[in-house]
Amino acid sequence: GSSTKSSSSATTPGAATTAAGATTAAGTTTAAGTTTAAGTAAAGGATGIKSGLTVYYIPKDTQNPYEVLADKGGEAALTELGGKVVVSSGTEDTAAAQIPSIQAAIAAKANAIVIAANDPDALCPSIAQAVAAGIKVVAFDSDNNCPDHLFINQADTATIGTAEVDYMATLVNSTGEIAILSAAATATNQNAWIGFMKQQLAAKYPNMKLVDVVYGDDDPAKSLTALTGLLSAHPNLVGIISPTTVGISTAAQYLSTHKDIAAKVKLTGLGLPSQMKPYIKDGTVKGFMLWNPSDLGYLAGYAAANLASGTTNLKDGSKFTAGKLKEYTIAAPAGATPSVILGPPTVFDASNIDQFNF
Amino acid sequence: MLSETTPPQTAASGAVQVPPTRRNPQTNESSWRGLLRWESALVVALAGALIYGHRTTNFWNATNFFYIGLNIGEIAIMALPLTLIVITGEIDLSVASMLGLSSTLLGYLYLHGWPIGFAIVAVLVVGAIGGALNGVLVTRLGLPSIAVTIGTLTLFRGLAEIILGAKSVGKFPATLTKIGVIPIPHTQIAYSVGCFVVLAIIYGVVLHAMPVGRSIFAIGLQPEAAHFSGIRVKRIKLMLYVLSGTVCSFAGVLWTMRFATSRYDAGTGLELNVVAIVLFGGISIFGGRGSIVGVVLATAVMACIQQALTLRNVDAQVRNIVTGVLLLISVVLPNIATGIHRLRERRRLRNRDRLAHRAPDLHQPTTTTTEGQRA
Amino acid sequence: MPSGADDDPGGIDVSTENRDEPLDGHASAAADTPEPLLVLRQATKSFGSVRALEDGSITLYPGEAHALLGENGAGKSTLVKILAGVHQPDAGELIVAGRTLVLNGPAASRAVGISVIYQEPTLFPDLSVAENIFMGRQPLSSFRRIDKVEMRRQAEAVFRRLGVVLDPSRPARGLSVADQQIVEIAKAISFDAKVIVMDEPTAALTSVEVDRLFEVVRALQAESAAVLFVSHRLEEVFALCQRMTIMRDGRFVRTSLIEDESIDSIIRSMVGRDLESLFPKTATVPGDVALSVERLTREGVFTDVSFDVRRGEIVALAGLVGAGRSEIARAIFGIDRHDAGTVRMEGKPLPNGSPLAAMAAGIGFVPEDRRQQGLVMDLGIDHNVALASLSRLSRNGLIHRSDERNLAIDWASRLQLKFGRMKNAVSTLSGGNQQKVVLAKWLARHPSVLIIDEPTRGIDVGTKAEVHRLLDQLVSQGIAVLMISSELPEVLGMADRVLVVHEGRLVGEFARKDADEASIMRAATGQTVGAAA
Amino acid sequence: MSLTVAPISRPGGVRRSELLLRARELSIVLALLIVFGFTTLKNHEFANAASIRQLLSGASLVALLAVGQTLVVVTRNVDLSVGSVLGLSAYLVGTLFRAHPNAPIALAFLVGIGVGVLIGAINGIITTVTRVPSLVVTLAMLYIVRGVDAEIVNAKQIDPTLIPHSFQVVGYEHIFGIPWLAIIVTVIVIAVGFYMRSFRAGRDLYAIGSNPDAATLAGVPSGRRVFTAFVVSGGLAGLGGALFLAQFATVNATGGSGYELNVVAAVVVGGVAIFGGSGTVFGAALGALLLNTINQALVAAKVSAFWNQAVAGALLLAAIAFDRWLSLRVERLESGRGERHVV
Ligand SMILES: Nc1ncnc2c1ncn2[C@@H]1O[C@H](COP(=O)(O)OP(=O)(O)OP(=O)(O)O)[C@@H](O)[C@H]1O
Ligand SMILES: Nc1ncnc2c1ncn2[C@@H]1O[C@H](COP(=O)(O)OP(=O)(O)OP(=O)(O)O)[C@@H](O)[C@H]1O
Ligand SMILES: [Mg+2]
Ligand SMILES: [Mg+2]
Repeated sequence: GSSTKSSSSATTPGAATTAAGATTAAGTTTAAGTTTAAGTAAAGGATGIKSGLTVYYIPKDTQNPYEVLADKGGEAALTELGGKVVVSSGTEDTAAAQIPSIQAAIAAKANAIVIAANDPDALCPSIAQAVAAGIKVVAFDSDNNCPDHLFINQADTATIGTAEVDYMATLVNSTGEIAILSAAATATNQNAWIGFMKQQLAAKYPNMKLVDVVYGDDDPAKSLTALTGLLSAHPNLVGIISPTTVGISTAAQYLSTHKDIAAKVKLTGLGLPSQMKPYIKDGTVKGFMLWNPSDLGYLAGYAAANLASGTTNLKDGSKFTAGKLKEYTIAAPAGATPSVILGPPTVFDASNIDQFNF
Repeated sequence: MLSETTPPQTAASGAVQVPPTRRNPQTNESSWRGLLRWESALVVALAGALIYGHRTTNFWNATNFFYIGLNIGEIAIMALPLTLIVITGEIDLSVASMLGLSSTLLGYLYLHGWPIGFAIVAVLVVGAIGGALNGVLVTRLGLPSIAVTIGTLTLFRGLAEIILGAKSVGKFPATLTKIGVIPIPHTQIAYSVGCFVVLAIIYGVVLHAMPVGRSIFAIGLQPEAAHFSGIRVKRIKLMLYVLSGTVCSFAGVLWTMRFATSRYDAGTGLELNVVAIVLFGGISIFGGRGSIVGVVLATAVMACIQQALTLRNVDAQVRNIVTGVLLLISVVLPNIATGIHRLRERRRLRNRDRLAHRAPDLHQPTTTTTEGQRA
Repeated sequence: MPSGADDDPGGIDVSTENRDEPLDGHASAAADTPEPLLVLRQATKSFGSVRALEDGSITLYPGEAHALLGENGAGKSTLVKILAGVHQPDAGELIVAGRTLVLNGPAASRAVGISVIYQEPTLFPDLSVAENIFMGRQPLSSFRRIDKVEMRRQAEAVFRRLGVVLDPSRPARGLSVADQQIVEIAKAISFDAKVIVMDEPTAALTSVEVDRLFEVVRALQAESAAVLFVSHRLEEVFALCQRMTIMRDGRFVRTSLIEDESIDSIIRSMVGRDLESLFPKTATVPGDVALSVERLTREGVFTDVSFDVRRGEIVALAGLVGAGRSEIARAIFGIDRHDAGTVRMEGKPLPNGSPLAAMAAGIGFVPEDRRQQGLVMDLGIDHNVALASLSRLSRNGLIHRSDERNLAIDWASRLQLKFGRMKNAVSTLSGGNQQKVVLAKWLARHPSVLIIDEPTRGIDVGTKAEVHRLLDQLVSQGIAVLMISSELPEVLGMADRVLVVHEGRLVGEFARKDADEASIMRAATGQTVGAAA
Repeated sequence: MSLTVAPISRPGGVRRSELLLRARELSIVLALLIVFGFTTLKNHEFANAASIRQLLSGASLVALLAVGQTLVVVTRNVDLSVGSVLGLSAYLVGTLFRAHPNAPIALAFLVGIGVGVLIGAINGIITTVTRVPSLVVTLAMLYIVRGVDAEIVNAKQIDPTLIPHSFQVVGYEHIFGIPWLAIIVTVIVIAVGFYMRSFRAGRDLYAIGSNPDAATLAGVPSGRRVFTAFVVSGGLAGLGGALFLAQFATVNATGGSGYELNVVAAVVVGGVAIFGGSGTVFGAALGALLLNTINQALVAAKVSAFWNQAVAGALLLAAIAFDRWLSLRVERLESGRGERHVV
């Protein structure tokens, strides 16, 4: 697809995929790697968890480093619980490419599915079938609008939005034109965050003006075009927030090579430490945010296992312990998707960047 | 000169007189015999795919076949009109964009309170118009279809993007969205597959048993001769493009139903899969050769292999390779014989040369010759 | 002969890399005891079932102009293409300057000093005229760069030599057939070849240009090159050549000195029997007007053409290649639109540019080029015969296969078609039989008017007579036939009336009795303005 | 003997037709100026050095691939595998640096080009020997190469940290205000353009595309030339991969996917006849520049990004329609007897 999937949770749902034709004739390419628990029930962690559980991890696509980290987390969790993880998805992050994986899970009578939906609605029919087949469904990374599932929220959507604006404010001392370099125009989570950013700006920063939102489709080339267009369109830009790893890394790369612009324009957003390290080091970027993707996968794994073992449920306030991450409480306000929040996002800057390797 | 006494392929070649993609290089009856041979090859391939599937857990059961159908449905449907277009020697790369456009439009109209029924009709009409645009540009202005449809590929997708932008429309009436996910009652056949089968039969009859079908083959083989026989070449091509547009937007409706949502990027990139299936089905890219049966078989083979590989948790990447290799084999195999024959011919000449004490410069004819013909 | 020997290797070793400096046959000119420059012995060539060449033999001596004569389809062009390296003979040997060799490509042929003018122009529409002439042999300057100025200069020089004005830097696209032919000739003489083969080079030339060409040929002879001259125009042959070789049905008949021959003797051995038996025209009484053409005009192609064709008569359109006869026919049938005038069938005007309407009105059209226009070469015989009658052959929308087969079988037997199986692609048939299939396709529609363009082009003698007999039957059944032919004997033999086209205008009309070769030619070349129709 | 009008040269007509042909490139330049001028009016920043530099380097990659594509298209073929090739070569160059962090830059480029040449050769062999239409062959290669790429990449990616600065410099540095990328590509465009104009092998390509049969009769080694065209196209795509890496310093399994259509679009907009015989690499490069300029103009002119595709598509159609019109005009001018049967 035209969108380069080195992206984080920012990965575009059903990112515009051009005729590169990475999908196969079935329109659905699906990959899978299997890891069986080293020690089975013996290693069994939490109490009451059935052993030998099979959990299907269905990331947005199999080429997404961020997702791979999350899957690894999940494998770690299930290994502790004596179950196994099957990772299965496409090379494109389109809903169409994920459906066969859901079907495969149903066919394989999996106990649970942990899915990062490429499209909030498109997967619901298939997910409904899975639920009907008695499979517990856990959503992570980006949520879907389907009923009967638990959403593992990497960090409270509002928090991310506001936190990024606040951070930008500190960089530009709350004044000047800022812009957003997003992934695809259709990215649900992106748009959700941007929504909160706008609220926060309106509420707290009268002197900061959001002048433009441009889309790089998580493709370095497109992101760069969008970015440069942005720069020439808004000469007095002082800050760019890019809540997607492709966007922020491309922007950082450009700024680090155009010091004159870097001097005027501050950059922050969501990024992978591994990618951003050099720009933190050379001062192009002062700081950015993310959460630990493998923890996300790990938590999702425990949640799935507990749901599948009936040791917890989707009711508001029901609890479960997630191994090294201690105990979580499910929040299910009426009408909203039951969810747990991993925790506040980590801010990475010169002080701590070296401690992270994802 | 050449054009008078020899067919251009011959002209280009010092060695053998065989047009490329001729299924059976040795005899000229190829067009029929060779084709049959190709379809039987596909049957074998299908058997292989099924056996492979059979040795895969959870493959050989009704639900799975329902799934297989579900996943391939829209692509299969779009392959049918494209088949006819390719047989006339043209091509339509805008199919997937048309699918996206109609899905988008359907969502948009529904969002703006149109009754779904009307919305669908409107979408089909737009599909026809889009197809007509392709058709007019190709037949009336005489532009090369590959360039035109690359243009409309971008244009249609762009229009879709303008219509819905970032939005994605869901919440379609459940009665309809069910169609996308449940089989036809008392069967394990997806509705889209049902439509495909019906359409395939219609197309099969039209192409192989009706005068217009015969005309389509004639056009693909020799447009000028067709014209001289009173066949309305342009009219028929235009018709086919309109048909393609309509059918693709219908596929778009099904797609929307299956995903219960409509977005501008629906089905992006599928055009290559559709083309791949058509070519794999034994349709000559130069037109004039192929059959609906072949395309139907090719669809089945692709679908089964893909699903089996999925169930077997084979890497997604491998699946691309499989598609590519299948495609390549499907066109290279029939031509290998030709290639070898030509090489042998050349070697023969070279030897005769040695006797004649001179190392000449050997020319291999260019592949472009007949591509030119279709130009 | 030493002198001949020592310049041969030069030529023999030339490979395409330096094919632009071909060996010169000059030295051998000095040799008084001439040694054959080129010998082709018993070459045979068949295409599928068509035996194009049974025994192609010819010997060329330095400094001679040698005519190659034979009917359409006698195998002349095939022989030419063997010398050109386009076709490889199935058997037989080729000796150039004492060396047996195999020409496995045009370049190889050129490398040994053979240059060929093909029967029809082979140009690159997108490239400039100069480049068309020098393709693959462009003059080079430093670093093997193409020297455009020099190329232009040389091109102009060649044109001057031919006495024509043509801008070398214009693209070849849009050149008239005549100009295309000129470029072909320029191509052939642009490097001093030892053997120059010309396959009907004069077909589209004006008399002035022809004279110039002859001068050039004589000049080449003086440089002791050999010229092989293929032409249907015997007077040209007598004007230019010293020796001649006659072919019939792909076979070598004889080689002789021009002075030992007369037109009759040549024709007799070309045709293998007396002309009369070739054209079995029985007199018929023309009925009422079937097709009438009124002031038909197509801008720049033909102007103000009016004539009638009556039931039971054969009207021939005579004229030179490029005169626009085919265009007139195409316009009548509706392939091309016409800009002015009307076409009437039984008095009813036909819509402009609609073959379907013309067919519905009862016109059948056997086009000039059967391989491109007449037949779908890769479809079976039955499908081709049925192609124009599909609607009649289908019951409630579906083609009725058995009807289709029967139709084809029926006509195949009526026309004594020689074929393997009905399903065989027509490309496997001989030229003549292909032509019969085209005829069958139209006769199956029982047309009241049959337009037939070049009915016997590339058809061998036997079949040719059959076709003529067939035409005769048709008219006796009251069908009106409009025939276009570049072969005067055919025109004279078959036509009840001859209309002569010159540069898109009707310049003369001759009744069968007072139509003769000389007068028609004069009209065709615009020398007299006959009673314009 | 015949009376077809004695050939007369029409210098006037000729000059006009030649002008019309030139008009192809001119019209693109014109379009460029219009887009540029219009956008600058709306937003003066669009004309500043940095922005212009970005216009150039932004178009460079597609322009580079368009050069190779032109060679192929001129011979009546097409190469759809360029996008995948670019991706693969970019990643392999990256892995080279991962393995040997201080590998010489030259080697990096060689690796990139080598990968491309290899795949180009495969395309060329299959197309010329089996005479399978290149559209199909390269479509298949598009899948295969992309798949192989993904297999190799296997969810890893090349990070900027791995790319030596000296290499990245090529991606963004500029001398006299002109980006290196643009310079490299321009040099290649001029070189190839010159070769296509003034060398026999170059002219052969046009001959093959213009009339394959005549080409064979003229002794043009068609097979060899077509093969070479594919090799060059592949090689340039490979080089493009290296430059891609230099420019973005990061690449993963999907790098360069979708380029093929942009490239073909650029070539078509650039006035290269899709059925061969005519068109220049200059036109193709200009086409690439025009498309990129339009994309950036839309952003700079604050037109919603949603319009990009539609505009590009419409432009593409306009371009080919214009071409058609142009060639018809030329034919009219040149033809003594009006329009001949146009295939
Ligand atoms: N490539 C081919 N395939 C099949 N038949 C062919 C081919 N080329 C020539 N023939 C047949 O071979 C016979 C000789 O053809 P050829 O062109 O040599 O005749 P010709 O003497 O040149 O006739 P003309 O005077 O009309 O040019 C004809 O019957 C022709 O139809
Ligand atoms: N001066 C010219 N300019 C452009 N095209 C020409 C010219 N002369 C002839 N042609 C074309 O060359 C072809 C052969 O000429 P045409 O068929 O019109 O004449 P004809 O009398 O039918 O000769 P033929 O014996 O070839 O049938 C036709 O397509 C005609 O349009
Ligand atoms: Mg001949
Ligand atoms: Mg004619």
